Amino acid sequence: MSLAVDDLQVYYRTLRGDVRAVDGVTFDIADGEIMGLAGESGCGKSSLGNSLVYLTGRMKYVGGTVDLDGTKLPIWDFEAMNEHRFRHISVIPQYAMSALNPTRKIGAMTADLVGSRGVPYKHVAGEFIRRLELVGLSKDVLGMYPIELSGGMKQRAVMVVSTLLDPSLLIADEITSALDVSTQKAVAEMLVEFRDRGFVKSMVVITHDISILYQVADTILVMYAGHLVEKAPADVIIGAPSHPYTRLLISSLPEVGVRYTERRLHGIPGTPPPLLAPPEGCRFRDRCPLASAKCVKRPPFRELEPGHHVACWEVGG
Amino acid sequence: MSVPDRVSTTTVGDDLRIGAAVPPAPADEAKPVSGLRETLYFAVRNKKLIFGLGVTLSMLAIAIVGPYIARHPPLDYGGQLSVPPTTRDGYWLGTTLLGQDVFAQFVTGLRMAFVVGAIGGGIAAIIGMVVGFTAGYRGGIVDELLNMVTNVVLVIPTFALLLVIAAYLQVRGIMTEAIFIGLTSWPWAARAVRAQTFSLTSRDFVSLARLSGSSSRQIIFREIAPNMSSYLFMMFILLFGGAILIAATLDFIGLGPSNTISLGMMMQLSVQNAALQLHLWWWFLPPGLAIMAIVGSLYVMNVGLDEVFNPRLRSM
Amino acid sequence: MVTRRRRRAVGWFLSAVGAVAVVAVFGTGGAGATWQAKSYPRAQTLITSGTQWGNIAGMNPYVGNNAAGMIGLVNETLLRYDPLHNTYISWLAKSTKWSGPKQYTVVVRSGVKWSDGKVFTGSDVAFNVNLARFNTSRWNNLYQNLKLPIQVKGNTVIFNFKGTPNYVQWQNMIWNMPMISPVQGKTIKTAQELTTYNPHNPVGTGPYKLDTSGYDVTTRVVWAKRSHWWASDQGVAPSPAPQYIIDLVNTSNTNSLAAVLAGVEDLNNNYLPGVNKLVDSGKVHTFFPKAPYMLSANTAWLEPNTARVPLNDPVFRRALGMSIDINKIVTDDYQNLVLKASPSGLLPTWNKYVNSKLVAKYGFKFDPAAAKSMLLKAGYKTDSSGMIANKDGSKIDLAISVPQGWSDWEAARDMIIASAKQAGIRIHAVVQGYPTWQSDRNTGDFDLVIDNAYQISDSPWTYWNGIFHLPIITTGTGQTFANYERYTNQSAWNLTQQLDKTSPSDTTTIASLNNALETVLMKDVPMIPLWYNGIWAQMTSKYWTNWPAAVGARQYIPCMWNGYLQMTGIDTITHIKSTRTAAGG
Amino acid sequence: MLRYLLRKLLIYALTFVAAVTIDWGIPHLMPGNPVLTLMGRIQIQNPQVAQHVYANYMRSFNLDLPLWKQYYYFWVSLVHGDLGTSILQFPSPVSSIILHAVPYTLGLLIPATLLSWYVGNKLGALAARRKVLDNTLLPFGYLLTATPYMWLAILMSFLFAVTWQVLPVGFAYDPTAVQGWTWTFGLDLLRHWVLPFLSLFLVACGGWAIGMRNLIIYELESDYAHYLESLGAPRKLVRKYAFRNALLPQITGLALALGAVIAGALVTEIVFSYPGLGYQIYRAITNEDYFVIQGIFLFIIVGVLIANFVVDIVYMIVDPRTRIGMQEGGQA
Repeated sequence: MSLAVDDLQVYYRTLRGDVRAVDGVTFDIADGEIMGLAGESGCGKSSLGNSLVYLTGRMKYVGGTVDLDGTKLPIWDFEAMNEHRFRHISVIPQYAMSALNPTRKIGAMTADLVGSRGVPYKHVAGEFIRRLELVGLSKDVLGMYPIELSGGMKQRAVMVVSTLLDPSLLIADEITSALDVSTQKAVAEMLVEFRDRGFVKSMVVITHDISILYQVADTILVMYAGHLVEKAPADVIIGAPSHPYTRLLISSLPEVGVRYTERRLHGIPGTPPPLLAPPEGCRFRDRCPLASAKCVKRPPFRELEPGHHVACWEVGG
Repeated sequence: MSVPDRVSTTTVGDDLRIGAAVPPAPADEAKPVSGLRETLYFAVRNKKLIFGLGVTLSMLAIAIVGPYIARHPPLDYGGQLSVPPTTRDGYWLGTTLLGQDVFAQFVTGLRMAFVVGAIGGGIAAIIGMVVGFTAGYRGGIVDELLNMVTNVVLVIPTFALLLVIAAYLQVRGIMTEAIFIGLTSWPWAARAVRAQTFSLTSRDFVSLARLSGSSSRQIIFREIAPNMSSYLFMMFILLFGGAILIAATLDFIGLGPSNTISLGMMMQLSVQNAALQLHLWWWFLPPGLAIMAIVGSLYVMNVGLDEVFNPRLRSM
Repeated sequence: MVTRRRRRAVGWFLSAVGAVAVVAVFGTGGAGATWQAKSYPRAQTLITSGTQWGNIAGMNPYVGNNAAGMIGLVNETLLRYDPLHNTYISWLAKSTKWSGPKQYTVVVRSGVKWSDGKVFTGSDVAFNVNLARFNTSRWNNLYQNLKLPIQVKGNTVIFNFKGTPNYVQWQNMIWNMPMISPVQGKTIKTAQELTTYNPHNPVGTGPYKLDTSGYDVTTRVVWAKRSHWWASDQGVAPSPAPQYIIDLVNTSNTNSLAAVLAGVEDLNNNYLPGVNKLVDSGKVHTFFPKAPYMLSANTAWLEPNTARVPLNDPVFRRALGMSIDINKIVTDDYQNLVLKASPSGLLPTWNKYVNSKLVAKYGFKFDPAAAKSMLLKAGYKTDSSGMIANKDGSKIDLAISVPQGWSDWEAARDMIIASAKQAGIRIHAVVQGYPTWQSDRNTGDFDLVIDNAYQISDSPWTYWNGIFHLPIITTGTGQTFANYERYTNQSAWNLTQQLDKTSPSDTTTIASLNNALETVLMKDVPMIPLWYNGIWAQMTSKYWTNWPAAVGARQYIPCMWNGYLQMTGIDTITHIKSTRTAAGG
Repeated sequence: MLRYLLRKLLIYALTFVAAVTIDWGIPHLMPGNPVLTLMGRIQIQNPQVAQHVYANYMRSFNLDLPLWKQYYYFWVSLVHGDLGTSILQFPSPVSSIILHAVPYTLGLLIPATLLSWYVGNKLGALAARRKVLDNTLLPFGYLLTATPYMWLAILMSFLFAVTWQVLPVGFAYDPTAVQGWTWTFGLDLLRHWVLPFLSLFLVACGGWAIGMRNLIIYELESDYAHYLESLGAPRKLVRKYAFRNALLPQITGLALALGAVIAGALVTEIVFSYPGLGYQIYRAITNEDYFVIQGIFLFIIVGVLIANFVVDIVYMIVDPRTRIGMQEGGQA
């Protein structure tokens, strides 16, 4: 058991009250598991990802626990978290393109970084170069400034840097969205490669793009409006999703490789409920074809069959 | 430099870090209405902004009302000579060595300061933006050429040009001065805008707009300018203050308007007429204090606005 | 830690630059500096200011802006003139006289030596007068009238004239022409060289010589006392007490005033606004203990362009004159530091030429109402706004100009505009820098200017000449030195020339000529006398006392201005006493 | 790289020519005639003679030539370092006037500009670090930048020189000082230098501090800063990066400042009667001494251009972005 999240609640402080971006989320990630995290924008998937490493100024820890390899992560305490960041849990941010200090050579910057974490650069230098080469970057990159790299190269460099200390969990946030299909494929394969080589034990891959998840993810976790909807092995989610939302989600994919992006789901009338003071019960019920009276109560995220959890009254009796 | 291979519209929506003005909030939060509400919310709670705005507005009020309550025309030599501030016959700030009403001169000067600031700053801002956008967006030879023009304006000492103008216009008005300042004080603004545009141009969403075939003007005014709007506004404020300071300097060396009084001219005249040695402090203190108050509060206001427009700075 | 080191480096770099910069400032001091550490002994140093504006142009007596004090302290004149007692003082010349109807004889003092040790002789006088052969000399026109060569017999120099001598101008030249050393002056071979002549250290006969080590064109000229000076050796004048005289370049009136108050300057010859307050409070003193505080230097007048309508009409000019509230200018603008000008505008020192009967008859005083009715009676119309319009009904809006930045004149200008308005005369101000103001005045492109061209002198002729001089030059330079108002009155000009050519002994003719000219002036009002600019002089007694004063024996002119030392400015210097050391030097 | 440098040099050359041409044009655009000023000082009585002399001077100042010739000769004499002759201070050459004034001005400007830049940036960085400082230090910064140079000068002159009389009211050294490489004279110079320096230094310092503070705060919120933080990098490292990146724009600012501060120096020198370039310009402007104006402005133009060029080079060295950008042909 690599990661165990139990009833995690993380809200955004706003003027009109708390936005319940992550509202009582419970799930596990097994060692070596690559879990895809999917859902429309604003469904809270990025918030969930972030909350595991780095609570930004306006995110508020409300409740729940996060255990990594049996140790409890103090995610509410910025300073205390530093100990775990990078070493045990690391991230490839959405903004990987601009994540590197523009005025510092990549080698030097990495040296500063690991050095500041008490790891002498020379201990990791060799590995660093090897991994760069693994992702197709020559060692010259060390002597280059970010501006000298293309977007894809920067992204790969960031991948390598983020995983340099072999964290047990890596959060990859929308890392493919800025790339074209072929590059995406490559990046995706690298993620798997990283896992297989044990650079990271397990991963959370956050993306809109279910087709990408199909390529990399062992399991897929679907979120809707701050709630978990369904978690199951990738082929199950793609092939035989059981939650009505998941079904619509999958069916609304024209074909693999094309994204639905910002557009609200065509198939489904209505929009997700506002996350400040959201309605009790199932948050999908207004748009749900199967909605019934039961749905006013929040459906538990129960195990349908081993490895397949669903939050719906109507499925699997 | 290389533009990212291919871009999806998603990044535009999701990259919370494009443009300092976009608050890092969940998607459903980023609706314009709430955005505005939010800005206002922080605006009214930002001490710097409130303070700056307060001082500036009260100064403005004095500048508008003052001349009406002043009892004597600012240039008349009516009164007793060098009277310290008094309530008698309306010489609230006393009189000059030659018996002019300091209060009347002060409030008129304030008014002039605001006129110069608004017009001078405005013109400078417009020129600066046009030049900056074009240079920053087009780059290449256009950039170099505009840079050169900017440099020329930058290195030509302003007084030189004003001297010529001064020699020609035997009666110079405040407008002349304001326009002149506007035409000469835009270079730094142009450079700043250029730099900003430059960095924004390399952003994915601009590249995207480019790819999707929008014209340069569209890109500049739909993609770039909006993302800098707060920046541009703050730039204007700085130019406003700058214009006031420049005007004061020009007036002080006798290149100011000929048919009125300004804060700078008050300083010049007070110095020329030995106000320091005769300890006529009420003559040379007010104009400087006023300029300091206006420009200073503008700057403070500027930082306040910055914090309001740019949520990342609110933590500070 | 890279950055830490780099930042320290920056720190060092900056402080280094700073140091260099400071050294650079030392460096300027170093320009031709001595290596001794002492400073000029304040107690034996007279510090003056108020003459030199802007950098010191050098040591050429023939072009303005030469080092203040050079003429008088170094290069002396044959005679001096005391305007307060209207007497000539024999100086380098033991005697001068009109030895014949067309002959002038100068006998040079014996025992006078140049600072280079050579003896001062008659031929030196001839040399200097001969410099007037160059047309860039302001005395060239007098030279035209000389029979050449000038006769020199030892110490006696005889000048013979072709025609009737210009007695007045000649006499004026004699006490104004500086004697420069032929040894240095012989380099002057062309008219151009007369204006570019600039000796490194001028050789003179005077009590002081240039201290080149202290001379800094941007800041000051330092004159060091010579061990011997003929005048004190021969008992003609006391030996001046100051070992050094330092004249500071003027920067601003205010800082001069501050310097006076701080005891940095002993004598200041600037117009210092509001100085009357400081005199009344005893901080500084002036020639007169109370108003007008200052002696009068020249007449400030309003020049109407008599070539333009309506200023070509004497009635209008008179009305304009009556509409100016000069008293207000004197009391408010000048705080009584100046005197109101008499209707004839003749300086107080020329009072003896003023005929009170004429003044009573032709003079006018401030009366805007009378002025207006006078104009209407003369056929002027009024326009829609009730202001005076031309006889043909066309609008009148006169432009008045003073050099920009002359704040006292600017105030006076505004007061004139205001009071003229009461008489229905519309005037507006135009702003011009001095040179533009000057060339517009010279070329006649103006309506009204405030001006003061002619300094106090030994004859009202200089004053009349300035007003009536003919012909009017309309090309090129325009009027370069006189009659800017373009007043064409041949008979008046004839009278003026006649005055110039009247022997000083013929006092009755001189008196009648002056009366005639006064009459023309007051009747025809070619220009409007306003006030008498003062011989601005503020003195402090911190280091020096025994300053000139209105009462008592020391009625000298306390002024370093060019041309004033050979009046009685030099006597001021020879009579002051140190407050620190034993009286004298 | 070299290509880039050459191109820059070319641009600067063009800028120089353009600026100098405008500079040259100034006197010729002016009404009024400088030679008449000179005539006024020589006071020639005989009109005919006056005309003659007038013609002479017109010739010696080249004012009788057609414009294009005047322009041509201007460059010729410029190449020979001849800036013409002052009208007001005839016959002193303009170059000597400048040479006498330059050391004073540089002695004020260089320390004032560089030190204010250094100190200001330091303070700004401090302020960005601690909220306390941010609220105590910065307000003064705003007040200072908002203060007109001359007014601060007036104020200090009024307090220190006029009222308390602890420092001299003006001039570069005491009237009785004997110049030389001596401590007494050096200290004397310093005493006269303090007030003008301070009034320049303080105003500029405030500006730099504010600028630096805001820049750093921006940097601390940039992506790379967040990335480092999410990888647990300590505050120290992040600040270090932020400071260095924030410094870059300040370097450009420095070049611009050098151009702008001339105005500040001008009024400061006027208030303190400090015999530097600023005071000379002032005299020349108010007396329309064209050739001096021309010469001094030329001097300033060259100075500012050089400053800008140096900064361009420095920037190229310290900021990879510009360096890379330009290697790829400058368009980014």
